Order: sequence, then structure tokens, then C-alpha cells
Amino acid sequence: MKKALVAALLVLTAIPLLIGVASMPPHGDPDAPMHTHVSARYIEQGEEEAGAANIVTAVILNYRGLDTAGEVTVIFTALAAALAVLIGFPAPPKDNDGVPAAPAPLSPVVSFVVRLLAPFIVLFSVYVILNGHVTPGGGFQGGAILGGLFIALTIVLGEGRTRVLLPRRGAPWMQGAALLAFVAVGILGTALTGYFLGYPAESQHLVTELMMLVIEVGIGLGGAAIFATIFLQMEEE
Amino acid sequence: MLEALWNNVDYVASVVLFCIGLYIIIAKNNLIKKFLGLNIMETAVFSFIVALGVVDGGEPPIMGPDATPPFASPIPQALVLTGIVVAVSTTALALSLIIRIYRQCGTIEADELREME
Amino acid sequence: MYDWAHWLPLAILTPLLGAVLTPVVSLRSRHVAVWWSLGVMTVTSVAAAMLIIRVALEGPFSYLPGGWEPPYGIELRFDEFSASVSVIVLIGWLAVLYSLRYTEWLREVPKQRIPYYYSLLLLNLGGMIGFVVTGDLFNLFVFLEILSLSSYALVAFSGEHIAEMAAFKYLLMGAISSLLVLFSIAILFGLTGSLNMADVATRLSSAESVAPAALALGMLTVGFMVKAALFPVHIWLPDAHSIAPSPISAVLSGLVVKIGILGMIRIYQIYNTAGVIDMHWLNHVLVWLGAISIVMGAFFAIFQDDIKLMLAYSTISNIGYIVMGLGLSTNFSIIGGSVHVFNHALIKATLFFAAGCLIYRTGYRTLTDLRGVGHSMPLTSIAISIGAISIVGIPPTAGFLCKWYITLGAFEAEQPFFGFALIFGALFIFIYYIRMVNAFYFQAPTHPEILEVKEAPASMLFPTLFLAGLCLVMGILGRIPLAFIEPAAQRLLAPLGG
Amino acid sequence: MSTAFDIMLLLFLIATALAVARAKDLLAAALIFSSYSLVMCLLWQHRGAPDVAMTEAAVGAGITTVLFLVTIGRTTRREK
Repeated sequence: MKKALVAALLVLTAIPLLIGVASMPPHGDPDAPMHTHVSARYIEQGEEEAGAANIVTAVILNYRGLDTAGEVTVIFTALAAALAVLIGFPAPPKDNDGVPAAPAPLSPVVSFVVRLLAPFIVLFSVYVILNGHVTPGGGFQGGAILGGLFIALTIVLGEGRTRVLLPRRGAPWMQGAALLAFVAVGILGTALTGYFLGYPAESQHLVTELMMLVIEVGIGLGGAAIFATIFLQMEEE
Repeated sequence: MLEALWNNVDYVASVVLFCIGLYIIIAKNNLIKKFLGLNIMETAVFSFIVALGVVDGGEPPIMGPDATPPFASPIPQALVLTGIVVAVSTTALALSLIIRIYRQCGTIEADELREME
Repeated sequence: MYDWAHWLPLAILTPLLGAVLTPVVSLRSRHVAVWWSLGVMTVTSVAAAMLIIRVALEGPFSYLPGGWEPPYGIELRFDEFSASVSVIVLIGWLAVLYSLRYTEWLREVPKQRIPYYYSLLLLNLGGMIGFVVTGDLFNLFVFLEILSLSSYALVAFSGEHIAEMAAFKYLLMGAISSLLVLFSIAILFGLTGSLNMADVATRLSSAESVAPAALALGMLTVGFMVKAALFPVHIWLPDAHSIAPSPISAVLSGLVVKIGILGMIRIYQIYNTAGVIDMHWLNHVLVWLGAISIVMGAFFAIFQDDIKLMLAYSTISNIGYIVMGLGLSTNFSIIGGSVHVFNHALIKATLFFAAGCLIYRTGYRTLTDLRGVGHSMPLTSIAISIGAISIVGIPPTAGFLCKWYITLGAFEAEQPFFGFALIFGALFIFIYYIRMVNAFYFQAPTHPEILEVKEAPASMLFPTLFLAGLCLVMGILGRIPLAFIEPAAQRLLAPLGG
Repeated sequence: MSTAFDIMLLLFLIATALAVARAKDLLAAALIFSSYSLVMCLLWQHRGAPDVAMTEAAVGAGITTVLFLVTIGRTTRREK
């Protein structure tokens, strides 16, 4: 009975959604309001005005910079929340029912491959972070790749070796690096252009490039540190 | 009506995925399964937003030397970038809560937890 | 001094940056965290005060981060409704001071977590300030996420038996409602091509079809109803607000719940100026849901014995008042509803702070155990009595004027039935608060040692008594906020010829 | 208008979403969700949104799936 009730409820919610969505401007037609209004100007003058060839990065860092500052704060909220809930209770000995939860013995092939690939993955993620404003990529993507690599290394090498990368005194700085970079660049932007998070794109193109680079590196470092800490905290509990 | 639906088949697919996610949240008992359903719902909304910004034959909005005119709109992509990170943040918090719930109540089935209250 | 341009971004970023630096600051010792948070909140209070003086003198103004004019960049718009920053900052500051002793007292909570408690509280307050101030739809969603995520974690912070379960229920419903808000923001963006609220409002009328706009309106309303815990979707609130630590319950019930209301006001601003959809039907639904919330919230509160659970149900009832005020959408009722957002925050924070003092000293939460506490903790009990009187809405206190305005609005909108439902709800509330005051003073104590209990510590008593005093002052000076919000209500109703 | 390739990807997405709903073993459900994210990333790549595709792959398929696997490790694997 419950399944039928749920199915009926779903059909009830799906109908207005479908009606509303069906009468949206047709998908993919170039003169829909979506493409002619704000994004038309971003595409035409984005490169000169905002100083980034990759318009998406221009929108993220320059036109809608406050969104990404808020976004970086959301990641930090997730970290503070996960730690506030998990810290302090040592994990009981694993006595899961059913499948024994003892981790499967790590095959040497996996550990060798991960250790072999590690430097190349770091190189790739540094490339992704630094070239955010020219090619697809940017702070978040690079940070996630670095975080993923940290997690793989923790599994392969064991927690002791990789925790060195997140020292007790240094970790809070790394975790907060993203918003610190944003506010620093924002204040510099206020000094240069009179608006918070303003970039002097037309006048000093190089300065804008540098400011965007600082933010990308901050987000990359901050994202990686946050994902790594959340993983370590969930694993250790 | 049907012809309009066929025009916007992307949006329809997003709505279908949205409803599958909602079904998983409501019908399934396991908290982890509920949360997989929420992630499916979130990804469905993100695919709707990206589909909004698509242009027929649209190039990615990157101003390279050989970039041809009809560009996909950059704004939905900026929104979805932010949305994905919001989704992973919510998931990180929820899974931490699930671990704590399992430690305290020994089960992550919603009906057993309800009796425990 | 007050028109220095950069107060607005400063007011948002100070709490967020302060939150990010709290773990760094408290590396050496965790006691630094609370003083750091107090400093951050003081700077934010100065910024908020400057903003309110400016809006009082010059009317709504906006700030353009990045220097891009409105539809091309994010616009931070500060109008009369954003003046609720004042109550966010006031209760936030007092909650941080109150948490000084309270978090040390929480037994099951390991001490390393405390810096993250203050970090989350600052994030919550910063997110609310951002939500109230922004004039851009997607920016609204980002700040909504910041304050929601920190609320879920703060509810789960106390580590009591079902705290995590209550937080998970709150998280699941909150996440779905945020998703509905995001979905409708995407639809509005698809229809108009821009994300700035004023720009969307003007371009929405020229959108070729109405169905998506109606769908977006429906989803936005449902999304913000879940955040405001209105009648059908309120089930997460009682557990979450009663399990949370008392300063957090005060912040949640006083402020976070009001964010849903302010979201609805923003929707009204967009859809009233767009005029593309007849809002009469939606107003009627909201008035009915508000009325049901009032009566249902008050009705359930009577049967609760746990003092914090009773206060949580009374929050649902008061949200019903505010939504009814908005739904009636006459001049008086909107003014009454918006000012009740401010006054109810003060009253509910007083009550939760006082309840926290009682629990802190006696360790009991239920009314039967707390009998006779009025004699041993006189100041706290006075604060609870003032809170009780003002939540019922007896003339000299803060609650009276707004409820009176909403009732006037009900009669003005030729729907006297709702005026009577409102008064009937107030009667219910009167019953369970008198039961509380009666238990404190006039009934024989069930636990004899309750008479030797000392008064609450100064750092917890000062916020309680300060807010109780403010409830009385706001009752006497009630005219000022009503006159202050008047132009905003005019603008909200002007397109309807209201 | 979406090409045949897009429609095939969309059908695959709906199939994986239903598979997640039906999977009894949580580990299998998490891995199916990872493939769901990767196919979504493919769809966006084809749609001219490389930035988002890379983020979805790295954050959606990578980090989210790892978090799910850690949680399953700490709790139960079978869904009752």
C-alpha cells in the first residue's frame, strides 16, 4: 500500500513540473532570453573586461565574485560541521554485522600504481589550478583532484605518513586559505578600483591576472585541505 | 503538449531524475540510500541548469583563437560549479551524522530509529 | 561616517572571516574562541548600526561588489526589510556571550569541539546577514546554504541521545527545500536571462508563458515554508529546537526560522512588481495555513511538559501569525507581520535564554520538576514571566502592537474570521504560559533541593535580563519600528493598488 | 535540439538512477552512483560545459563516492 501511495504522490508532483518545464523557452534556441541578455555581454566583452579567456572563470571570479566567496565559505562550513559532529569519540573496535569490515588486504599492484602515479597527478592538478583562467579548470577542480590524491595516498601509505602533510598547527591555516585569499584580493581590489573584489582589468591586465591566480591557488589549497581533513576525520572515527 | 515535451527532452529527463530521487528519499528506509537519492535529485537540478545554458552547436565559452560564434552561456555553468560544491558539503555533513547515529543507535534504518525515539 | 560605502560588504564578511579564523585563533587554548567571536560580533554590530542609520535617513541603497552595475554583477540591496540585521546582530552577540558558560557545562561534548561551535555560530549569523542583505537570487541561495548547513550542525552539537537523528531529519527536509528554491531560481533565470531581483521582476512580465513562472512561485513558496516551519511542513522543528543547546535554540527559533519569512517577502517583492500572476489565490492559501499553524502550534504546546519543547511549538504558532499577516496583504497586516518578525525574535530569545538558565542550574527540563524554582532563581523567573506576558500580547509589552496590527489588517481585508482565529490562538497561548508561570511560583516543589539552587551566572543572566528589558521597551516605543517599516510595506503593496 | 547521443546518455542516466533505487547492497549502490556522476559528466562535456564536467567528475564522482564508501565502511553494508 505504501508504495502505491508514494507512487501517486510522485505523479502528483511530476505533473506541474512537467507542465512548467515543457513551456519553458525551447531548449538550445539561440535567441531565448537566456542567451541574449546578460550572458551575451559576458561573451562579447568578457575577455577584456574581466581579464580571463575562460569566460566561466571570469564570471566566477570577477562578475559574480561574491558567489564564489560564499561558496568557499560553504565548504568551510561543511568542514566545521563535520568536525563539530565527529571530533572526540574514539571508534569502537569494528564489529559490523555481516561482511567483516576489516579492510581487504591492499594488493601490491594497487599500492605500486598509486605511488607511481602520485607525482603526475600532482602535476596535473597544479596545471588545472594555475590555468583556470585560460583552459577549463580552476581552483575547485584542482583542489578536488589534490584531495582525492591525498585520500588515495592515505589508503596506500597509511595515515601516519600522510598526516605529515596536514600538521596540527598548520592545518587550520590551510583549511581557511580559500576565504583568506578571497578577502585579501578583495581588499586589494577595493584599494585599486574602489569596489570590493573589483579587478583593474582594462588598466593593469597583469595585476588582474596575478589577483586571479592568488584566488585560484587559495581555493585549490583550501579545497584539498578541507576534503583531506573530512576524510581523515571520518576514517579515524 | 507532446511536441513541446519533445523539444525540451533535456528538461523532461531532469524532471524524471528529480522524481526518481524523491522516490528514493521517501520510499527507502536506509539513511545512506535516502542520501543517495538526495544526491541524484541535486544532480538532476544541476543538469537542468546546465541544459538551460545550452545552444545548438554551442562551443564552450572559452575565447581561444579558433572559437566559433554560438557559445554556450557561461552563467549556468558558474551556478552549477557552486551548486556541486554545495551538494558535496551537504553530503559530508549528512554522512558524518549517519556515522554518529550508527554509533549511538546501532542501526541506520529509519523505521527502527523511529521506534527508538 | 555612516555613508562610508564599504559598511555593507564589511557586515557580511566580518562574521564569515571571523568564523574561518576561529580554529586558527584557538590553536593554543580554546578559551580564546569566545572572546574572538565577541570581538568579531562587536565589529559586525558597528557595521550593522551604520547601515541602519543610513537606511533610516536615506532610504534603500545598494552596493556593487566588483563594480558591475546591477544585471551584470551581484547587487547588495539594503532596504527596510534588511534592517532585521539589527535583531540578528543583537541576539547573535548575546548568544555568543551566553555560550561562554553554557558550552563548558555541556557534559557529553568533548572540549576540542568548542572552537568549531563558535565558528559555526559565526557562520550562521554571517549567512543570515548575507541572506537579508543581498539583492541577487543566486547569492540568496548561497547564503541560504551557509546558514542552513551551520544550523544542522549546531542542532547536532549537543550530542544528546537523539540530537543526531533530529539534526538528520532537519537536514533532509532543509536540503530538499533548498533544492526547490534552486530549481525555481533556475526557472526564473531561464525565463528572464538575469539573476538580479529587480531585473527579474521587470522582465518577468514580458516572458512568453506564465506556467513556468507559476511553477517557480509555487516551489519558492513551498521551499521557504519548510524553512519557516509553517503548518504542513513544520514536523522537523519541535525536535530540532528542543534538542539544540539553549543559545542555539534562541538563535534558531528567533532568527533562522525568520529567514523563511524574509525569503517569502522577497518573492512577494518580485511577483508583485512583475504582476504576471494573480497573487490573490496564494494569499488566501497562506492565510489559511497561518491560521492553522497558530491554533495547531498553540494546541500542541499545552500538552508539552518539557519547557523547551513547549517554546518550540509556540514558535510554530507565532510563525503562523507572521504568515497570516503577510497573506492578508493589507497595509496594517504587512506592517504588523514584518515588525512581529523583530519582536518575536526578542521575546523567544528571552524565553529560551531563561529556560537555558533554569536547565543550567537545576538540570531539569520538565515543568513538573521545575516547580517552585521561582523562589530560588528570582531574576530568571522574572525574565520568563515578562517573556510569557509579551508572547501572549498583553498591552505594555512588545507582542501586543504587532498582533493588534495584524487583527486590524484582518478586519481591513474584510475577513473578520481570521481576526477571531488570531484572538482565539492568543487565548490558547495565554493558557499554557500561565500554566508555566503558575508552576514556577505557586506550586509546591517536587524536588526539595530546587529551593537551594543559586541564581544563573552573570554571563548568562545579563543577556536574559537585557532582552527581557528590551521586550518591555519595545512595547512602549512600539511606534518606531512600525513607522520605520511603513514605506517598505507601501512599496510592497503599491503595484497591487493596495 | 539534442542529438541521438544525448538522448542515449539521458536514458542511461535514468537507468542508473533506477538501479541505485533497486540495489540492495549499499556498496553497489554507491558505485552505481559514481557511474551516474561520470555519465552526467560525459553529457555536460558533450554539451559544451567542460568546466562543470571536470568539477562533476572530480567532486561528484570522486569525493562524494569516497565519502559514501567510508560511511559504508563505518556502518552496515547491507540494506535491511
